[in-house]
Amino acid sequence: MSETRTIKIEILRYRPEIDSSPVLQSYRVPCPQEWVVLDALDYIKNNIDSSLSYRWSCHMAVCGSCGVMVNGEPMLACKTFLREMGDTVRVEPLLNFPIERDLVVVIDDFLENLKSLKPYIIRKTEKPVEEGTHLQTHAQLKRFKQYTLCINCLLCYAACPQYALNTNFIGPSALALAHRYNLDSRDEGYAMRQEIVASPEGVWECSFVGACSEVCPKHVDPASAVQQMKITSTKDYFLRFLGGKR
Amino acid sequence: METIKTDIAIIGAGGAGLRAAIAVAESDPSLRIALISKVYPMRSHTVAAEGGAAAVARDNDSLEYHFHDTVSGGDWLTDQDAVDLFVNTIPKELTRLEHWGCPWSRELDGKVAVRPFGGMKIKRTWFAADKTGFHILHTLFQTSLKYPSIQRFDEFYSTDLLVADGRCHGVTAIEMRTGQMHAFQSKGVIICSGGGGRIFPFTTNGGIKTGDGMAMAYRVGVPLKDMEFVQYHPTGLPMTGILLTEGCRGEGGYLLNKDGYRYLQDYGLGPATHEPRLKAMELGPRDRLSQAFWHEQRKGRTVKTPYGDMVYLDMRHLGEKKIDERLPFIRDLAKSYINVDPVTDPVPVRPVIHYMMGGIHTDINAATPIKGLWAAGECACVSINGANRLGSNSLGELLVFGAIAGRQAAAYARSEGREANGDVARDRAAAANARVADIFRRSGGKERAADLRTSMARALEEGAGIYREEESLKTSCSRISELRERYADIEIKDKSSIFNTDLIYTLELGAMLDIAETVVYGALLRTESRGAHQRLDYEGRDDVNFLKHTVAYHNGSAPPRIDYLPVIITKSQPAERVYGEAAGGAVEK
Amino acid sequence: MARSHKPIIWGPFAAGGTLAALIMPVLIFVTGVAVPLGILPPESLSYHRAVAFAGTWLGKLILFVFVSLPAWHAAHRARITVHDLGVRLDNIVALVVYGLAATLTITAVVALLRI
Amino acid sequence: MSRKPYIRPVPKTSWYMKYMKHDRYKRYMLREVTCIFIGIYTAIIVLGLYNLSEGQESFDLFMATLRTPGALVFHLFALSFAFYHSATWFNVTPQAMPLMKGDDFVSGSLIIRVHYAAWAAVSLVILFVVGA
Repeated sequence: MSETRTIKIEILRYRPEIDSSPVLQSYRVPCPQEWVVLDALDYIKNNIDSSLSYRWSCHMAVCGSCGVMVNGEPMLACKTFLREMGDTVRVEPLLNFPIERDLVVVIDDFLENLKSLKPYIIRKTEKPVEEGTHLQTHAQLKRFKQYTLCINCLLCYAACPQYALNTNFIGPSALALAHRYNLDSRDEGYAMRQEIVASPEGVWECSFVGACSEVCPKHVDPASAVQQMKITSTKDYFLRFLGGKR
Repeated sequence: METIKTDIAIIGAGGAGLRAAIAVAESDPSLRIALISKVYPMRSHTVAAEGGAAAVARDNDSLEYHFHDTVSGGDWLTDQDAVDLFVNTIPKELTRLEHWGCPWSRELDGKVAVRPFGGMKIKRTWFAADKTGFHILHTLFQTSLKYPSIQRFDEFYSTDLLVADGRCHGVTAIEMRTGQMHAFQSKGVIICSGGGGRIFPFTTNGGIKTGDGMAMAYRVGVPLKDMEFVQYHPTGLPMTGILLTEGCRGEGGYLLNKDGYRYLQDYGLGPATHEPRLKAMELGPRDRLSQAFWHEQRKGRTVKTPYGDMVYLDMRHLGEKKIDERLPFIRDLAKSYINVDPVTDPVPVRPVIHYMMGGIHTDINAATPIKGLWAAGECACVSINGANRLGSNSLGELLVFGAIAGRQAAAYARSEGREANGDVARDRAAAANARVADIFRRSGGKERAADLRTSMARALEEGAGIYREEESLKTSCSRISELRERYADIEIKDKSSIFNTDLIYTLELGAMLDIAETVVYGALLRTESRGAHQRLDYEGRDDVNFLKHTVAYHNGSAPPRIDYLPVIITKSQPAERVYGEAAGGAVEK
Repeated sequence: MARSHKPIIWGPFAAGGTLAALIMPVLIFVTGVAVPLGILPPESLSYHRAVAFAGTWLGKLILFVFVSLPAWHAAHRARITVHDLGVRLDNIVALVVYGLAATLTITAVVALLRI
Repeated sequence: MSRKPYIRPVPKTSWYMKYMKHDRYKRYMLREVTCIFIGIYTAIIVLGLYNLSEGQESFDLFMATLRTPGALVFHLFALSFAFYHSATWFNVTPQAMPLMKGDDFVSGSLIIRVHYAAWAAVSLVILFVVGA
């Protein structure tokens, strides 16, 4: 086992029944080489302060529960190694979301936005199961595949200044998922999703900061999805203007 | 306490719960569905499944083969009527998922691709790269948003089933963000709450896998079946226990001991051929592979590391292109968590607790012995997995039996006189509320949940590991019983109502202790070796005395009452499990 | 929800952005640095040469595109920047910046037609 | 006790300083303010065209103004911002317009390189036309 140093973890805590606003609390934590931020949180919870609240589950960067700000940058607590940090590490709840308690934030907004975009296959006529699967070429799959990799961890929302400035913005991840279905060769729901995508709170709130794509732990590129949808929405707008329909 | 009236309450919104909810919604859009989960649906542990889901899809394969692979893989402790139903239904379920948008990996001609998995004669595992569970879960979750009758109750921790007169009238759940107890009065309840791998210290299971639903059913009198059968997955990463899918071996990866030798050939799985042969070597079943590790360890042929003994999973010969196309997540996980790139180096791995074959006893219709109560997915035991689950049958199971549970519950809810009895439900809910309030308010206790959890996990690992024997099992039994007593002396320090995870962890611990006890007692009393249950003191399978399911009944504060049920055998009589060249598996070019 | 009308502006914004990226550095260098400092001979931008170029229809068209698209690009980006700086009077801001872009466009047309 | 979610205040005018600390947000603001220089420069060109349409006298006066130190300083600033605009614009083209060829996406760096090459070509052509 490699050497263990002791580090200071500063956590922005908020206990709604006690605090009127969030306060920083520090903990001294032993920190083996292999530990991620989540391990330190678990250590605190199990050994120092059982009242610390945070979300977590898979510890392998796929369930999307443990998004937090680590030293000001949105990260998955389970994939952020303490060995890459200094002796003081600050952990705060994800930016741009209301804090429910401690590191737990309210994400209702995202779930509603996602639902409004109809993130599922829409077809004029359903294919009966007896007819088997659709064919999908490698190219057709590749077109949308990266956008299916979103784990809904919402780091992108925490990184998005436009969401910070206007929480009515549908936001990166939800829009990327809409784009994912639009690009799927099995889908025919583009026009229905446009109702939201092309609304003032859809892609047009985005100013292509690009932060969403930079912080995505799964290398999804929501910024790209949104730019592509701006282009199609623009084409669409003029086509509609000319009386054509899409 | 708030009362919510609904038609079907579903506990758990992972793969099985979502599939059940969609099945109810499709059967009858007028039925109100309460989908209750302690986490957001996309956090459910289905998300972590990697390798794939098995279903017969090709002309060279047959339902018979899938049936026999599953039954023999389960060491004949499977109920064969259920397996039959399962193998017949799963191709339709996977096709439906394809229609719902699941991004299955494809062959060049655009057909859904299949890969080999352990214990199968012909390759039949559908996969979406190495994130199949993730894609299935998100596809189901996103598809579920289409149905207005599905009302979600995210981050509601279910505590008790409201059962009276042999019938289930609903469930109580704590809304975590307010701490408010809610009583869901419903015509039917479906439990889809997943397994409880967290009773062990070293597991692929996420923190949420604490067996809550199993314990809930157990406490109201539903037996837990075959709980002693706990699967070790042969290839977990050191320290974290992160799963490296069987797909690594399906794509051609080797298992090597410290001498670089493919040791599986010494355990009846050979010969070691360069090209993967199905049902042989690395494509043997998980129980055999994990047991082989144990023997290698005994022989001192494993690699010593700070995190225990390891063997190597060698994928270098697959090449970067194939690894990036088929196993990108595995590469990412190995690089991130242990700084080993599978393209250039063999990856240290060891067996890790992965899956519980046992669970809530159900019949072939996913129904429990209590009317109006169904269970599906890992929390249930419909007995298609027997003593050892075949890789890539669990995702299939949650789809097939989740859908069946949903349809059965919908039919039940539609028939006459199924209204929940409001008085009874209220009464039971009040009792549940009092039970939880007691745990919450108790003061002056000396115990800490975290300590008890650690002791429990250690007891399980020491007593109910890959190989078991009477003495250590007895020690584990008494330690779990003792921990259950000490549980009553826990004081919850956090008195907040809002997102109180101290309270939730403590309730979860209560559930884990309950099911842990069924594991160790079931294991103690099963004096034979079968599948994942291997006794050093009782070698070999004993079909005369133990070709039967263990059923454990809750018995208050005393240890569980253990009984047995016959195994349903239709067409495959118990025989020797044959792997290696003699098994006649196809050879992959 | 109603569809946004932003595409009307976004089209010219995107086209203008691309055009500006391609030509602005060299144009600024030529007119603002190289000719004034004599790196390029003053005759390069003499009155007669300029009139000769702007006098052709092709010249007029090129000059029109070179100024109008970047103008709309700049206007739209300015609108967003003002929003990013915390000003919440988006309608008024839009009126001002698009008004300026329109003024530039019209002035350019009038000027070009007079040459 | 009922919920009391806490909403952190967002400093509307200076969010890119302390609220969002990462350098990328300052770089973004820098990118956005390139529009001021591009806008003003465009106005200068329009002014030049207007002067051109007024006749030689006013055009020469306009050209003389460009030689004043103030104008030179402005243009040097504008030039650097224009460069920044070009670089930031071309660097994100693969995101805005990803291209597929066969079964795969054309590599982003190739798309960027093509844009830089086009930029250089256009610049050379303009220099050549003006300087010839």
